[in-house]
Amino acid sequence: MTVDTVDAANVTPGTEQPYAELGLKPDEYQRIREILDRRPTSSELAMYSVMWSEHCSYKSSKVHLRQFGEKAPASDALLVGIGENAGVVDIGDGWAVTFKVESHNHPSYVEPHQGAATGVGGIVRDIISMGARPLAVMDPLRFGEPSDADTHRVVRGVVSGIGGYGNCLGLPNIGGETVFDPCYQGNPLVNALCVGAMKHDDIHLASAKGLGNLVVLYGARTGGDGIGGVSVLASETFEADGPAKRPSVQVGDPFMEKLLIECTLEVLHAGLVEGIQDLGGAGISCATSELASNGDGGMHVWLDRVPLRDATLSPEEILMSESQERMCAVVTPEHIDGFLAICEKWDVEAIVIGEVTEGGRLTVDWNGERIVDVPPRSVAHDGPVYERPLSRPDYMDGLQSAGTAGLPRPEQAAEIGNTLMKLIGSANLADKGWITDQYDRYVRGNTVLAQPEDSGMIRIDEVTGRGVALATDCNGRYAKLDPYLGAQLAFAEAYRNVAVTGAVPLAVTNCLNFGSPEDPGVMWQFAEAVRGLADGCQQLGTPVTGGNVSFYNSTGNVAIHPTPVVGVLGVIDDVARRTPVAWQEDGEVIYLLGDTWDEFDGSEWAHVLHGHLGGNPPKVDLERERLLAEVLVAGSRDGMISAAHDVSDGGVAVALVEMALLADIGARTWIPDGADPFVHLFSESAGRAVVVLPRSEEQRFTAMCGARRLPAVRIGAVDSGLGADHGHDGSQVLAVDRVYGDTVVVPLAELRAVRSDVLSGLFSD
Amino acid sequence: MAARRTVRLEYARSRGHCGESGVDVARVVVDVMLKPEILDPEGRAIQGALTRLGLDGVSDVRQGKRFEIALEGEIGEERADTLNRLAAELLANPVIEDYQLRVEEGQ
Amino acid sequence: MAARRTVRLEYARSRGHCGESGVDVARVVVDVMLKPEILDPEGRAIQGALTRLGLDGVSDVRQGKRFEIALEGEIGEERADTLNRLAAELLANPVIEDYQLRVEEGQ
Amino acid sequence: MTASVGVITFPGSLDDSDSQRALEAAGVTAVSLWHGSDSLAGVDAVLVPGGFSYGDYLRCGAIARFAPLMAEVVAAANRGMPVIGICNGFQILCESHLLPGALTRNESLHYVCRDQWLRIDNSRTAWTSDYRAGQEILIPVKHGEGRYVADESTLNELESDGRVVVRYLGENPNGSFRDIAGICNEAGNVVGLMPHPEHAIDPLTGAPSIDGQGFFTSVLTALVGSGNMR
Ligand SMILES: Nc1ncnc2c1ncn2[C@@H]1O[C@H](COP(=O)(O)OP(=O)(O)O)[C@@H](O)[C@H]1O
Ligand SMILES: [Mg+2]
Repeated sequence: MTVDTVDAANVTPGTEQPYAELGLKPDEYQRIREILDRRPTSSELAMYSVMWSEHCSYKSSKVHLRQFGEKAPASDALLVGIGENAGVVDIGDGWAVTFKVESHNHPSYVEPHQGAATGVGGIVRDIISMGARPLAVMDPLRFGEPSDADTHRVVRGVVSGIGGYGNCLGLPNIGGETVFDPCYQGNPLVNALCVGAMKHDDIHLASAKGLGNLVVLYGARTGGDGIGGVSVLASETFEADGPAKRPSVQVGDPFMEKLLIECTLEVLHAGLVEGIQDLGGAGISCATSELASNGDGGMHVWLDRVPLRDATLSPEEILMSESQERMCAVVTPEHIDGFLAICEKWDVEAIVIGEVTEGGRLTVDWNGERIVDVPPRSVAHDGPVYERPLSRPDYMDGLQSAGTAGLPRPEQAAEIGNTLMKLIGSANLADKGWITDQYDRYVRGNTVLAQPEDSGMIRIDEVTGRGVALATDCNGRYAKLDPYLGAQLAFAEAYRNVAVTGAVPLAVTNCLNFGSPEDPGVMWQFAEAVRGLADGCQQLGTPVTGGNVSFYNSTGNVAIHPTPVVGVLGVIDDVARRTPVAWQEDGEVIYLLGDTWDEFDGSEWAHVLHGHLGGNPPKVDLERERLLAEVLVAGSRDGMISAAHDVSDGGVAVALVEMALLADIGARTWIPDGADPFVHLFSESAGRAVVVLPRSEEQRFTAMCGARRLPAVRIGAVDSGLGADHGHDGSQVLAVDRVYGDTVVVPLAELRAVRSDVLSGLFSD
Repeated sequence: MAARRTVRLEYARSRGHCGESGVDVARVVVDVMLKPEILDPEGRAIQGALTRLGLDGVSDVRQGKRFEIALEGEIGEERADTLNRLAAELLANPVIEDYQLRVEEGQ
Repeated sequence: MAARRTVRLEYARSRGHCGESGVDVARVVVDVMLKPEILDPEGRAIQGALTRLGLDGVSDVRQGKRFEIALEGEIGEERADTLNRLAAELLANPVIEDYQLRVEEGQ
Repeated sequence: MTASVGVITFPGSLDDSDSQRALEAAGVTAVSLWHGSDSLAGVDAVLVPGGFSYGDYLRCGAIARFAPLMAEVVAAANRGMPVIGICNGFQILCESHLLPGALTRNESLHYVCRDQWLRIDNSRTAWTSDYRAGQEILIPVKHGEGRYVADESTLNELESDGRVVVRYLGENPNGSFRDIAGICNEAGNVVGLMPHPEHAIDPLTGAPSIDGQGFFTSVLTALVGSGNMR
């Protein structure tokens, strides 16, 4: 094998290089030549091309993402902000929590099982590399049309991949999202979130400091997987017809990852590590250049020492390989034996591949020849930054003016009943049990709330009961109608879902899934969404701690709905006080908090009943969201609330059905005075929740709402004895009175039957 | 280990034999293995176990799947085509796997 | 389908061949199938799918495992014994599975 | 007086710390044991926890069975030491031939995690004496390969000797023969079951019941009662 060396590059300046094939633009290639003052070697070209790809360099998004820092609200909770592998927040009692969500969209379309599995693997390593023990995962998912054969393939593979990997790691799955919409047909979204915790002292950062310290590569061997994955997979749109560009698929090894978790935590706790970094996109190129540029600036690597799975790999390929389940650590010479011994205990292969040097260069040798000699910052941080053109698409005016006002609405009780059944039997509102029953939610013994609750909640401190709650949300239809408001609505919903459980919202992560940044319309959507989220977070005092951007989610030139998935983390000082979705017992009273407007544009009703998308999304009132959250948290803290559920897709009707089914106890509800039955039941106005109180707390609670000027209206009471009154002897029913002068009565068994088998009917073999 | 390629069923060779029942019963065997360049974590774990348990000189282990399909009647050209198609679409995932089809004689 | 029996490696037949590297490399193949009396839900699901997707006359499908073990050096009597033992103890669970060992020539 | 129960950690064990928490909550001293050790560290009983030892590669429990410590466990079990295997632990005990039969892929072909009603059919084992025979309990199952199979004569023998310890009620989650969720050896000191009693000891976390506690209090009763302790 002949390798291209620095010496060769100096004497053959005119050699033609395949920079375009590697995804670099002519001016980018020119910049590399200027930085190096010569042509790059082929290994250097490989490094720059992966590190300057959209996926690694955020070159199109950087100028917008800055707002998250600039508008960040002052928060004492933020211990580590944007820029590290994951943000870290202080939750009290000496605990720090780190969480992040990442996309693995394109790989999950090519090979759904492995794509989703390695998505979980990657985000878990981000959390480990902060020094935290991973504690739970979540999986926000978007798929195409449910009845499409290819959706069948993707759903089954993705769910088995997420379950197979997460279950094997021993991480409970505590929530996620499952959304179907034809816009995701060729571009499913597979986002994965991981949350971990550590004591404050255990926070570790990715930097290589200390002259003479050693760089250790440990974990799986390096193979040919995902070579070019970063630049090809993440930077180019998939052609519907061409398998030609399919790069080799990465296969996950969850068992190796479990060993990596235990081994890494053991070396960290033994105090044997100076700096640590996971190997994700761009593999060794990324880990070495980032460690060096965040540290003292110099590093030397003997690349031929890297243990290989495939002996024929070239140095360029080794630098670019995205083989999974690998980590890199910086260790002092005194600690190296201890470090290697712990790796051996866990049967994890580890080898010193480099050392920290002075001089500010990253140098790489291959069998004694110098193949890389670069300033590491230029690779890791000084990539190109684009201010891509953006413009509000022409179709927006037409889209926003085509609202739902003209769509026929139900006008009698029977039609209301049918509408409800159609909604809860649709794939988006149906029971998600077929998916979530494939995930372990119990492992580790600290899961307090998991699906189908509004948030996942885990206990962090077993003595004090302190814990965190997490929810992710995004309604892509709203974001399509108005990306600024859509992002705020996603944020508001996740914020509300956390507060509903009794936790105080504290910090935000996001995964911004969009079409091509080279399309000015998409770029406009992106800029609007980022601005909306940054403004929202600023207003509610919850900093964005990190996130991920996934571009090029388009087929041909048709992009997905903009889908800015927002994750909110909240803290609760005693998880025993959590508020569940299910009401508890007879006689409890049911209240609706917040204002209901006639808001159906972009709603689930318009989507399911009419296949309609147009108009303007529901109003956003973030002050109202804050007030609602305060009331929900106070209600939980003072023991007033026995259950609560946020109102979102499908409105109050769907919220009531979900509460009743989880409780398996019926209720009598009614349309409040002056309200239109259809609007009351199905509108998707934001800033609302259904709360359930014991009668003894009713006065205290309504007084609190009154004092704070939060509208609270009684809409029902829990009642297990209603069945007999309505000819359903012995069974639980949900009744809604005053529906156009009638009562709608549905047995819970019927509601359950309509929702429970929808997904299994579609996707079980 | 030698590189493995996908091998399809050739019609001429795909004839069943006479089962005990008197009806022709062919046994089609489909071996599906991960492509050589794809990581096989199970194979790796098994390689470790074999070595620990006393087998020397194991340089590689790959784990794959074996399907045995009992087919009644003679395998005509059409069924051979169907088999080839289904091996690629259902039994194997050509993105990551190679496969070999053959009719097993005797037994 | 014909009943399957466990087949062990006979020493006389178990010789490697000369790999490209010049070292003898043998490829030992171990096929492991659930015993005929044990329900194979995967096989059953695949049988259903094959039939739905247009293959006629499928009377049974069984799914098993195939291991390919690359062994360096010649397989002496001792290693053949070890292989037979490990097939029975590790690679297959004789409570539910039958297995066949063989050395694959060529390639 | 208290008893100590060793909980083994294999590479890939997951429910080891949960099992320790459950034992401690029942008043038992939990001791961590490392798979690579060859000493049981003087414990009075052993719990083989759930998880994916060696990734469940090859077959669940097939590789873990050869861990050095398992040789000690087998010897101690044959001398009468109480041993329980939960989920992956049950699979390991079957692979080790301490218990008959095998656990195979769920009939649904999917991993299943849900709260499951069970019936205690044998309350005379070291691990179930605090239950009533016939008692119905709610405990999570979570596994992809929990379908218990054995040949007819083994199944008949298990039934006639009363060695089926727990059975699934309602929908069988995995297609197990005769709804078997757990069995014991002839002497009743070795028990294996697929459901997870360690995830049903606190209604705040895990199943909405504390029905799993009995497994951990039973062994304390058995050990203290028999004086079988150091
Ligand atoms: N893919 C998934 N993985 C895990 N949990 C999921 C998944 N999809 C949905 N869920 C859970 O199902 C429940 C209902 O989901 P959803 O209707 O999206 O809730 P909401 O509208 O309140 O955000 C939530 O608890 C959510 O976490
Ligand atoms: Mg919710």
